[in-house]
Amino acid sequence: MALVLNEEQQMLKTSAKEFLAENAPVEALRKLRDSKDPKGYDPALWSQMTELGFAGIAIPEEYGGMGFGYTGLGQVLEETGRTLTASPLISSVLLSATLINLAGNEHQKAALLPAIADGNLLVSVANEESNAHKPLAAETRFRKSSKGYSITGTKKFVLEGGTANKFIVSAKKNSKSGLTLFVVDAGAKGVKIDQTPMMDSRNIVTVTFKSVKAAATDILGGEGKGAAPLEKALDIARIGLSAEMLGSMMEAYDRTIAYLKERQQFGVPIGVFQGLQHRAADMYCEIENCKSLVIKSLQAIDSDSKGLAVYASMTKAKISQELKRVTNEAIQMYGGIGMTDDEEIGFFMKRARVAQRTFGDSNYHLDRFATLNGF
Amino acid sequence: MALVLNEEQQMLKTSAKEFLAENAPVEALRKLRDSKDPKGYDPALWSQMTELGFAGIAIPEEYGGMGFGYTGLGQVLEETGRTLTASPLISSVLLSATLINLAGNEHQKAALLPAIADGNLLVSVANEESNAHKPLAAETRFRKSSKGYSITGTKKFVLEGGTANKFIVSAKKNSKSGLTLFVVDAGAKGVKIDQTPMMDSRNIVTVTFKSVKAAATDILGGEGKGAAPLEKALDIARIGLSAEMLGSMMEAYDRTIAYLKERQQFGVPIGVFQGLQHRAADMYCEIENCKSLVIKSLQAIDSDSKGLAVYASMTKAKISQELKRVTNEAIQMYGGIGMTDDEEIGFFMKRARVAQRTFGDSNYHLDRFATLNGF
Amino acid sequence: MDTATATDLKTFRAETRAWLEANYPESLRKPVKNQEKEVYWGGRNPYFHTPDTKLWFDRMYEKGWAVPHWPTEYGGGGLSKQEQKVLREEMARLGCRPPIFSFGISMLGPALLKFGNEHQKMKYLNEITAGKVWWCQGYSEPGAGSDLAGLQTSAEDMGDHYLVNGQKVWTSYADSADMIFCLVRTDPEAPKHSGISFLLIDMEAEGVSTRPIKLISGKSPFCETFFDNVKVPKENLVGKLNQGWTIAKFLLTHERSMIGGVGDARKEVPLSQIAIKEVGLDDGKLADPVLRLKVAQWMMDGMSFKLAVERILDEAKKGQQMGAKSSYFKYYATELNKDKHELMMELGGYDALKWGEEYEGGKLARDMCRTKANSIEGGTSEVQLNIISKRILGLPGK
Amino acid sequence: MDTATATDLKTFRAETRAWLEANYPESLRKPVKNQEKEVYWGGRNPYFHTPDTKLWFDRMYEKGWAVPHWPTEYGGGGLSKQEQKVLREEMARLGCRPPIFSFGISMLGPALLKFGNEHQKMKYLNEITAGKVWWCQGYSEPGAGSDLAGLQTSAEDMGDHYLVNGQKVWTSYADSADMIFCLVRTDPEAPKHSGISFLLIDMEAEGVSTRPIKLISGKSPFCETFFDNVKVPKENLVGKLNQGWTIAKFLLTHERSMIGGVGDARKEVPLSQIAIKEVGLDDGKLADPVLRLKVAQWMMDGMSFKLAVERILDEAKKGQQMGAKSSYFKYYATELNKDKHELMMELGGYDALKWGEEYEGGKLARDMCRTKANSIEGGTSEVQLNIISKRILGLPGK
Repeated sequence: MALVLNEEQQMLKTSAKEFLAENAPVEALRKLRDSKDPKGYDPALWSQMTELGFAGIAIPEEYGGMGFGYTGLGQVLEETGRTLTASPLISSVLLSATLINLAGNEHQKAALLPAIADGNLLVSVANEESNAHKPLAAETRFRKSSKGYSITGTKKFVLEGGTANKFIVSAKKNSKSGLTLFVVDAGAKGVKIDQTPMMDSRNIVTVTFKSVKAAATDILGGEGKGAAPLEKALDIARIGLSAEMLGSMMEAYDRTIAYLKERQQFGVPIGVFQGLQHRAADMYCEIENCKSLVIKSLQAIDSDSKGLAVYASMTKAKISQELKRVTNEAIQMYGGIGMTDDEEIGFFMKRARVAQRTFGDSNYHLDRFATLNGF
Repeated sequence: MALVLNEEQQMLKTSAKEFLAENAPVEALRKLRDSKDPKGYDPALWSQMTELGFAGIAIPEEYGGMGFGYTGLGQVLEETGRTLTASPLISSVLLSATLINLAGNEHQKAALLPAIADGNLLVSVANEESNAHKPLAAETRFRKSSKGYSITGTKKFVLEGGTANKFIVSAKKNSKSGLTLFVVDAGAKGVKIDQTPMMDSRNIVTVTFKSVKAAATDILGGEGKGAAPLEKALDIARIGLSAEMLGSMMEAYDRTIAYLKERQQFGVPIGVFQGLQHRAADMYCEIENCKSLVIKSLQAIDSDSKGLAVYASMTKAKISQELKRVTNEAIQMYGGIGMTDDEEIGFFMKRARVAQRTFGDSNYHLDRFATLNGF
Repeated sequence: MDTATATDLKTFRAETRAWLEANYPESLRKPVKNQEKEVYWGGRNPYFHTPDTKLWFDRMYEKGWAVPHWPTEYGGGGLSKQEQKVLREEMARLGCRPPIFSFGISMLGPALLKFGNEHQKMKYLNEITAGKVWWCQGYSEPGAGSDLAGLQTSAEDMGDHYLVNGQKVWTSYADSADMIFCLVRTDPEAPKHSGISFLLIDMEAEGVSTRPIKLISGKSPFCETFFDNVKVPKENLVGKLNQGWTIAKFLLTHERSMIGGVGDARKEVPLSQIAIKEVGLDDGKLADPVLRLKVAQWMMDGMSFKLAVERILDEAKKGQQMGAKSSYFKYYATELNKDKHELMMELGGYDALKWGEEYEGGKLARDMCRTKANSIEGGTSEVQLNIISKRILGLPGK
Repeated sequence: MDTATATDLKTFRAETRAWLEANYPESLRKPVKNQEKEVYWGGRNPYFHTPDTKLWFDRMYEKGWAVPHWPTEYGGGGLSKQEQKVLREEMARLGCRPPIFSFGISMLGPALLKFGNEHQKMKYLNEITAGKVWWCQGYSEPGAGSDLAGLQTSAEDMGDHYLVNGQKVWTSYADSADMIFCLVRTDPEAPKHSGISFLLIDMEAEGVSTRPIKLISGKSPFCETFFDNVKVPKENLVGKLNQGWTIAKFLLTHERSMIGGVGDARKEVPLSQIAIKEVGLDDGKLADPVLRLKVAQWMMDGMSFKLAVERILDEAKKGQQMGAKSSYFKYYATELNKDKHELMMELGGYDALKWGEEYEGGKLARDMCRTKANSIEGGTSEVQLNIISKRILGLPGK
């Protein structure tokens, strides 16, 4: 497949770009942060976004979505990366809806996906437990009795967890059994949410499940059969998040290049200095590489490529490395002004650090890439 | 201890510098190479060097040496690195004499060390067997009978092996037993030497031992007890070789800086370009770091520091990394001229690649450094 | 070599130890939690965290040890280098806190000692040693970052006074300080390095105002400082008119080696220990194989730099010139520190992303953000590399 | 879009396949071992490795396919882009060797087609397609490396001829070539880019001599070429007088994308396979943990670059300008290739340090040495970064 957007995807990108530039510039994130609103996103904005169909792009038409696929969703995510727009897109649409679509039965899909697509239902995956990304290492346990299931455990780093209506919780029967995924109401008895502010001002929480009840019909994909769909959904989410990160990277880079042309030192714009030029030019090359990884990987999702895991790890690893570099270079090249909170460039670095780590950082994925390649 | 040379060491360094500049400039290595002399060094030069006492610097006075220690020997090695002087200093003096001094009994030391110190006896350690550095993984086996020992196996990457009078061969009785070190005559029956040209034009060979006879008195350090002294001797050799590499690094760097001032492009010396300046300045910093590692590590040998292994791995790893970088940058900054055989800078890169790998490359030592530090 | 004999020094050490034991307040014999609050900063409106903080400062001042290395006529201790070293060692032995922290001591003092007139030295140095005035520094301006000499704040000669107009930025604690030492342009016609003077300005003077700067890491001690038709007495000029650049360069080199943070790393917990604690071992190796190698590489780089500083200081003792090596220290130390904080973030996992409380220090994410300024303040990394290129390597300029 | 319809192309493909099957000699249906020897290079003293090498060239030339993309009046095949693609695919299918390798085709031809007069095109292009003349390139000079426009070789107008004096360097195969296309200075007074012309010189002319250059990797096809009062007919000027720089820039951009070696990586054995073979696995992971990560990182970088080339070519098909992106390709591809050869050395262990025979290729150490020139020849990496800075990023010059 040619590594270019089709017209539909291009239109989606353009409309997202225009909408977000108008309605959710970086300044909006600053206001959100300064208001200390624990939601971490703006519901009014979210409802505008869902009206434009953003929440349903990758959800099949039969379940109320647009069925445009992940390459389309990736374009919207990339644009939200440019504006650092906080929204439930990553947690509810990219990860949770994907997981439901992969693992859910007909009834579950029909019940949940249309509500996610129209933006009213927010679902969040509660999976991580340790301080590092270990997607299949749940210590959360469930017990099964004649009355149903009872889940106990603590989940960390639950994205948009403070505003989710439902959680998809991973748990095991015992240390040797496979992963089981339960859909649980956020308001269910025994669910407790702890929120601390994060450096990107988003809403990421710890959720404790204490003997939370669930029925057999709440299981996604069958008892002990959650690992495969979860890994695949995570790979898709890694790629989608990489699209967002690519947007941030390009925006931080573009702003830096503009600054190099504008900022005067020693009587000349600092962009004349070859020491800075060569670093900027080398970053240009890596950004071109990253763009290609993202579009190829998005297409790999839509074409159901067998290489999905390799693409996901390669993309997430390299995007994380380069986003770190670009945001750090941005602050260094901005100099003292880049250090001030008044200047927006710092927001990109802060979001970058969280995104780098979400769904596995570059260390994790470099190692995984080698393993997937058999060495 | 202050990280500076004492007067004795400083004098040794100055005299080595003057002698080598006069008698063994890089041009001498070119002649040696072009003559295709398989010895890989100049015996006449070696005898001048031994007359100056270079071969006995680190050998105790009681065994005919000067007893100046390794910090002293390191200064001479550093200067041979500047001139790329090929000689048996590394193999016979730095590694073999050290190993004999560490593992030998009184009789062996008295018999061998004075002859090494006066330069007439050349000893080489035949230890490596696989393609990578695995110092304790000998597959060479010995059998023991009433008539003595019989050694069979093949040793790779034996430094200066083509001209050695004796080998120190490592062998095991069986796969579970400890390493035993034998001193064997190079002319003994069953010893076969294969030499292929190496990229640094030195004499590094494969030696096959086929049922080579040895007596109990030829064992250094007792049967099965060779590993500890071998590892320590190797650590000392890693540091000594790092001193040589430091000399090469500084010389390649100095020449490059001089070239940046001299070479005109676009009507100015290329050293005005900030892109090159910043790379040159960053290398300056790393070279300062490397200098400190070398002197500290040499002093660690002389003070019998417990941290010897950590110092050795840290020094060999970092010197190998930086020497690679400096020699590569040298050629890039010289441009087309650096690519020609007429220009001497390429000789530094070729010697660097061999030295980088000798006694373990940066990959090996970075890993070992982590292991030695318990993680 | 100082002239004190070994015996004299031994006596001095014994006396010092005894005096400190007797005079260092019991209540201060515990670690400092908040440097900014618990240490005395001096000033017209002094703040002492506890009565013992005041007691400790008063005793040290009386002894001449508030600033032990300055001459006694300026309220200093007049100690020899060897005696200073003994005092430092004995204070460290007992864990003594510094009696005062002051930019007057570390930054203004050296300039006054070298360039000030006798009147200025008597007045200002004595005020500083007595802890009576809090000084801040006014160099940078919004338009001029690395190009310090491009500064625009003007001091116009009005006959009996200078009239100062302009804006400074990155003036630490300007909102608490009593006085500011400033670079101002006194000759707008001269080539830019030649028209600058070094001026002392009272922060209470009419027309001086400040505004705090919030950083990406949160609140900060930095301010913007504005001068709007501020009258400054002519006697407040330090050194000759238009000689300010010479004084500034002298102080910048001084400052650079301080920001380099040389030697700070010694007391720290090895990064490998933090890594083991945070990430854990798997079969004896750090559970994350990529982080393992990054940590190992950082430790090697860090140890080699630490040894380089040690070596170069040893060489300096033997008489070799340090010269522009302070630029190497500043560059390498700050880059190392930034890398270290990035690594700490990687080791710290999800928890490291928490944004904690402002102004406390010690929070990983905020600290990491703050370290980004290391390679900007006190001369950017790029400026240091330029200095190394030109002054150490002798590479040609344009 | 070319005008050929799908049906036409289908017919063309069938005919091409049949023709190649019938005409490609059996004896050549095996891999090339030594490209330099086994492929025909053309020239006044032609060398054919085997009779079938000649047969293959003759058949292809007769068919017009020695240079299928040139117009038929110059001995080319006059094929449309789509037909060229079909021919390439069908040749690849059968493993056909190129009938001829010639700098005349790849480097001089494009310049003549764009800037040559009709006489020059008729004469030289027809000679090239017929394999009658071996051309080499004379751009670089010892004094001018990256500063190509600083060249000094002069061509003085003597009325009926030019008198050429000077020295060229890096002229590949100058010792075998019949003709050289050169940049020469025709106006020493003009600004340096404006006084240069593009001249064709016969290597057999009196006063031309060559000397081979030995590289750090061993023997090489490069020579120094000397011009000592060489008379050159005025009709050998290509384009207008003093227009040489325009022609050179046109050709350099062309050359850059070739040296970038775009696409070469596709056929290669993955580095991980080489790593596994050379270093071995330990518990499923490469036995050297540091190399493991270096190999993984290189593969990621390499794959991302391969995809970037693919994407940018796809975009170009949709009409987006490639522009200065050839500088990115050249820069990144050559840096990747150097890194790869360093990694191959690391993977290859002690054996990789062997120096093997000269001029054979395939020896790790010599190949590694040779790759060091990748980032120098055809415009250094620094020059490419400058071009990206200025022409893509729009950063200001001095």
